Amino acid sequence: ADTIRIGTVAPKTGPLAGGALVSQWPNVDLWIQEVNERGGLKLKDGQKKIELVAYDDKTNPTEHIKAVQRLATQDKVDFIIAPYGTGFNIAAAPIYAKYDYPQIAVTSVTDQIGELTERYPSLFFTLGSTTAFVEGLRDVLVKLKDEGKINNKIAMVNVADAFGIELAEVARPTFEAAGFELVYDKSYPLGTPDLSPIVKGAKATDADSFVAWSYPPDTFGLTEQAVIEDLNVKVFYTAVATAFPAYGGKFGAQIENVLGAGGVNPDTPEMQAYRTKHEEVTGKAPDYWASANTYASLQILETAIEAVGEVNREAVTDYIKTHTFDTIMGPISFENQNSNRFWTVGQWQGGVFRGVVSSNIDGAVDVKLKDGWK
Amino acid sequence: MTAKGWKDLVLIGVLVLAAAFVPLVTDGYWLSIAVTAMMYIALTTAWTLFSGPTHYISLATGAFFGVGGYLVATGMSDHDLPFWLMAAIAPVVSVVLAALIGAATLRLSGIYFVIFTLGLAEMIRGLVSWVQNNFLGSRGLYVLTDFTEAHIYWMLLAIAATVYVIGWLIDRSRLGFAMKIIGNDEGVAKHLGIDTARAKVLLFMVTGFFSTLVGAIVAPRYSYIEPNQVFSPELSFMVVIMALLGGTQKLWGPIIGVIPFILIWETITASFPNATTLYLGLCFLAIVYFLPNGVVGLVQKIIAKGRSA
Amino acid sequence: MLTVKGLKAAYGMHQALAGVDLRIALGEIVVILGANGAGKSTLLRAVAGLCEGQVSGEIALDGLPLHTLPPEEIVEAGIAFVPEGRGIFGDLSVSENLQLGAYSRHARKNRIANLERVYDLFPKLKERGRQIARTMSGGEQQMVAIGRAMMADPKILMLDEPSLGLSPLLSKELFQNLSRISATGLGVLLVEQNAKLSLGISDRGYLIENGAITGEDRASALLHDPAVQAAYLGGATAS
Amino acid sequence: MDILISGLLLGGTYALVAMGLNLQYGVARIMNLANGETLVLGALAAFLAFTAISLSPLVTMLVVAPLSFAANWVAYRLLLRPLVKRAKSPGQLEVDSILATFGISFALVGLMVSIHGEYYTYSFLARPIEILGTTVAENRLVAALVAAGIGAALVGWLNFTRTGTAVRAVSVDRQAAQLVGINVARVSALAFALGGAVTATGGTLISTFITLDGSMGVIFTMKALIIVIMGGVGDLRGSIIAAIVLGLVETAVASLIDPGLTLVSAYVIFLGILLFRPQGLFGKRNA
Amino acid sequence: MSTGRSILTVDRLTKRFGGLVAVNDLSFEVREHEVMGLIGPNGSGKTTTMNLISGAFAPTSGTIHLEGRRLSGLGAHEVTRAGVSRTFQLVRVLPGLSLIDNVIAGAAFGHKRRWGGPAKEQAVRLLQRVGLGAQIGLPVSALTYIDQKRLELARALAGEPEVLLLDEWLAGLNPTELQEGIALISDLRREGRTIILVEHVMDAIRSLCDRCVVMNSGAKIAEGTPQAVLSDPEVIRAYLGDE
Ligand SMILES: Nc1ncnc2c1ncn2[C@@H]1O[C@H](COP(=O)(O)OP(=O)(O)OP(=O)(O)O)[C@@H](O)[C@H]1O
Ligand SMILES: Nc1ncnc2c1ncn2[C@@H]1O[C@H](COP(=O)(O)OP(=O)(O)OP(=O)(O)O)[C@@H](O)[C@H]1O
Ligand SMILES: [Mg+2]
Ligand SMILES: [Mg+2]
Repeated sequence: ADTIRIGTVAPKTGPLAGGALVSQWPNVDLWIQEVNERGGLKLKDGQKKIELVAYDDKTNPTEHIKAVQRLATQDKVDFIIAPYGTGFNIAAAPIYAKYDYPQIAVTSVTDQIGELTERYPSLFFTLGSTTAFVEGLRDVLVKLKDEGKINNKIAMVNVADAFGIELAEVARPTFEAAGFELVYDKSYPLGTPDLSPIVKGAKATDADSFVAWSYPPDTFGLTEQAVIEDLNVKVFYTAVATAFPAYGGKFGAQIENVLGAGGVNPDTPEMQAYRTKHEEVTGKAPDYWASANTYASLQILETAIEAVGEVNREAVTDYIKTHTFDTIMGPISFENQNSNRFWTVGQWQGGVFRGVVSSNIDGAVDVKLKDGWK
Repeated sequence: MTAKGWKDLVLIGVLVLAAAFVPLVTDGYWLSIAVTAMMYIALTTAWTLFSGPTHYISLATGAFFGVGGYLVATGMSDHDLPFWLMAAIAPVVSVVLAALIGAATLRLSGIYFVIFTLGLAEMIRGLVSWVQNNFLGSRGLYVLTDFTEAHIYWMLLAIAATVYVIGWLIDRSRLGFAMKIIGNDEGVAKHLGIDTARAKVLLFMVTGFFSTLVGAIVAPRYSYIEPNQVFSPELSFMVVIMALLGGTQKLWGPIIGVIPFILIWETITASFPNATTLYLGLCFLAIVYFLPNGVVGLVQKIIAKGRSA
Repeated sequence: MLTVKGLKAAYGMHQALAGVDLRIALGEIVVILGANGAGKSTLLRAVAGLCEGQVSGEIALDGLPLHTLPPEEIVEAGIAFVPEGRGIFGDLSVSENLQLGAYSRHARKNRIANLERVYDLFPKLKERGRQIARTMSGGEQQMVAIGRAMMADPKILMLDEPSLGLSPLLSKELFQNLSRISATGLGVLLVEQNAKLSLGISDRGYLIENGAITGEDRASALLHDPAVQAAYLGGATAS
Repeated sequence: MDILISGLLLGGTYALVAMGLNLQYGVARIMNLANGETLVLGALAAFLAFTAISLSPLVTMLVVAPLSFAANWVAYRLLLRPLVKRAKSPGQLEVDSILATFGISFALVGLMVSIHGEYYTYSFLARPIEILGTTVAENRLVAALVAAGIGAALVGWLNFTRTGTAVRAVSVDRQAAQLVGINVARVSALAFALGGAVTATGGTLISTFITLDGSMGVIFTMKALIIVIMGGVGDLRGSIIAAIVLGLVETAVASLIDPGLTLVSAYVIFLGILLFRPQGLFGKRNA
Repeated sequence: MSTGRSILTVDRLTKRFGGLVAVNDLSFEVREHEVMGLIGPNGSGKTTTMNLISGAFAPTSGTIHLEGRRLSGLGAHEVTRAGVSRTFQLVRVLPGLSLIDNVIAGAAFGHKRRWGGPAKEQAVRLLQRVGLGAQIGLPVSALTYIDQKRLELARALAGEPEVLLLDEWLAGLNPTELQEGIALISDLRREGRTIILVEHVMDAIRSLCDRCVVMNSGAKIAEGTPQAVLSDPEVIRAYLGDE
């Protein structure tokens, strides 16, 4: 064949679609367009353009499994881009493993990395573990506390769904061990229409830090409520979607110094080039976190395929395990199928969401205190 | 009627036997479709046990299914309990739950019952997540087992067959007859000496038991359980739609509703990856307008035509 | 004057009415007698525009053709119908039922007077104005139904077995009231099993069999017709 | 005080969600599972108009309402009326309308996702305002006020106008309504269309303070169903009161007990009400 | 004829609906093998009394006993099992079931239970008995009004009740059918059934009843043989109207 077929399954509808349409789909499109513009992937028997086979899993695991099976056994695609979301990556892992597809999971944060990579020899993680995620924030807080800039009280809330419960559960002992006191610690159900009681509750405490393990709709909601209630904390952290351009678009200058999950170093030439190209091709800016990771994961896949030079999935998997890759995020390599180069905490500074805590990536900026919501 | 009944049962027996060979001839895509279909067959048949004769459209499937998946997941990942133990406990929990709900909702009729059951899944999800968040704690609900798709398929097939046989037995029993009368006129049923409350609760419990069992068996397939997904209202609706599509007056209605549904669904998903949902919607509409009596109606019409020709 | 010409109605293959002709003048009471299943209800429903079957033929009220009109226009034109089973708003109160009876445009003008008339006829409805109609006894519901039809200020009032379930006293009263109503210039078309009482107040009667009119005469003549006595008055007076 | 005011505002939001469905289900007898999508469609319109040409959602609302009215009228006449005609029993209609509107809801989700798949989020009147010592968001206040306005207008219309009376009559008993000279088909279409207009209006307002996306309709459909049932099918006052009760209870639980229990408490209230009044607060037994 | 022992005892029965007293301190007895007529103006509480006996409603106060067993307070299904069957003022057949199944429904859960073969045989017998022998194969929806009433009666008989409640079973019949209906009920009486009959058809009351209880506004205003009560001036005033 003169093309190489690459498959992907991710949500276009359902609860996770909003996120996937920011972080996942545009990068897939961007990458394929770039590779094909270049003439395709360079293999031993010549350059091959990528033909994409994409399905919508509707954010439904049953659908997802079926669609991946379809890619593997019906469409018989040559490679598959990893799914969007922790649950989907884990649910699909047995299929990737069975047919030897390398699975470079991006939007997947779990504390079971060890067990999972042992079970599934072609599964790679790039975004770090739940614990690393929490510890990143802890480090920020500890630093500020030690500098005497904030008190040792935290108001913490979480969305009562898998991800939120998990993070809160890890955060409780982690924060306490670091000498913090959780003066407010509540959960709220997914899809809560009015978050004002929560913000009011947090405001009633004397905590200097507000931490929300939140999902996209409530990240927007909590921030808006905080503006309205004038929640006067020095550290304001919301999790998923804080790094979305739409977050900056909605709140403008009000969110200066808001902390959130993820981050990038936007100043490297590679990253600047990527962001420009992303806007040019997809018509919108990438987010300041998973977009870059997603794109980097595709670069890894691309490099490994070209290096192997043929559609030999096992060889590609082995290549990924043993090599270091040049990506827009800098060099990435895997140790026990897990990359330890990722950002955990970022902060809006001057209209850009910059990484403030990373694991092994340079370019972190200093954390600043939140100073009102003007 | 009895001879015909036995014929149905034998036919189903043959089908089950044939179905058992599916994983031997295919794995991969068609098997995963078969697993999905088998899951829905089990769920819709269980649904029909209760909702077919009573005409109560129950949207509680999601609640029971969720309890199954969720209990297995917490048991396994937070308390290191074995899968089989949890798969055995979960349905029992649901039976108790169904008895409570049944007792509480007896006075509700029609749409009030429908919406109540719809709310139920949400309520249980809310309660369960809250309890876990505040008292149990969880570092993620993983259901990592060595089951393959084929194992899950066979287990679901066994459940589906069991549900069918139970349904067949109930159909022939006085309980089944009582349910038919209740479906016709509940007030009359009482005056004929039927303890309508008991009959309804009993059947609701059976439905709950099997829906939960399916949830428990399917959990390893998802590997990672999110309450939001297992307690999904969409699942409840899907089951209703497939059952209605098949026709609820015959026990085998759901089976012949599910299979074409899944196939159409799959064809659309594969052919229109960018607008799957849109085309699925249009397809539902077409079905409603062109198949007014469900697939069973269509089949019966064809049979009738065949006979008269 | 209501005139019906060549009215046919069929439910699928089943011909329920096979070309019926009849007329009712204003101020006249006409009764239709017939066995069960003869097509009496079908006839009334067809006139009211509510028959589920396939209907053909001509119906006109004072020259205005009705068979082309939808049911609400037929009410507007001045036909009120009390069906078998009464058709009241079971979940509304008695007075709401009566108010809704006067929904059609022309009826709203005479609402107050008509309400007086109904309360005169059925004082109980006034007492029980706030009771939910469904909880009334069988006979009381019948009163609501008739009262509501009268609120529509009709030219022709059609009643399908109105005495069903009424006590002897109330049946008598009802029939007396019907003559009083018709005396105010209303045409009354009545379907009844109680042939004796209904012929007693009627001006004319039709006999219907298998969907066709088989006889028509003055009520007094029918009352003494031996064939009619055998079929419709037969045993009822004996025993 | 805090709780009372926040609760009332939330109740206003819920009323916006539920009033339309009550008209559609109570009167036209269509259990519209696409109700939530209608709402999200309103939100999408507000979002697009705001981000593209900075149009105030309050203006968009005035455009959306008649459009939605027209679209729902057409949908009723073309898609649902045939089902009503064909149905031999109320049960059959219920089944058919569940299937059909489920299909419509899928189609609408597909449509919306193809227009804009990401979150609909923007800032409009996201400013604090003090009422009686409580800080609330202006956008929520506006939504609640509009809800109150719509609710009052609808209740007045239903009770004091001829058409409104006809609508109520149809909701109680279609056959009886026909007997008194009401054009049931027209009134049903009217109620369905009006319900759609109210729902879409609600969507434009809600989008000012809740972040939505194309797939979120089902959440609103469910809330709306719960509220309609709690208040009693076919009685708008019931829905409004149920919405307020729900708003107050959720806010009280979130503030005084635990925000994690709001959802649970909402259903406990729902259950409790149904146990004592199986037909809902204002429901008629046979509806 | 009316010398049998008393089988059903209604004692000081009262039923209130909100402010309305539908049945007011009503007492009477029904003797074995008799047909007792329950008559009275519309809204006088006859159907309500039937509903109280059959367990559809619980009484506000007062008791009902069947052969010494207390019925008041039991659910409708328990009352039926104890031996009371009824028909409804507005017919309620089971449209989704065949004629035979409609009758079996009465046998399967009733006072004397039958199931399977015997129930079926009995159903056929009863259908013939009430005059539906020729219609056995038809769907219920094809039955005329009178035939539906017949079906309801067969269903009520299938459980072999001790006491049968007939609420305006004869209403809406034309004279010929009325004759058939009356004949059917007198057959039942001859068999030794105990029946409570609510009717507005005086011919039926006269020819069928051994005794009558007359109600007005929820209370008993007269009791005795049909001839006696129907000539009672109070009954004439409230119920019959002067001839
Ligand atoms: N909706 C319907 N569908 C099919 N057949 C019908 C329908 N309504 C009536 N019929 C049939 O049409 C015929 C005439 O019925 P109709 O109700 O007009 O008789 P009727 O004279 O009013 O009898 P009754 O005295 O029992 O009320 C009957 O054979 C009946 O079974
Ligand atoms: N569920 C109820 N709620 C309120 N009032 C009721 C209810 N059921 C009956 N009633 C009232 O109780 C009284 C007695 O009604 P019932 O039905 O027993 O009368 P009845 O003697 O059977 O009359 P009919 O001969 O007209 O059938 C009536 O005034 C009726 O309105
Ligand atoms: Mg008739
Ligand atoms: Mg009565």
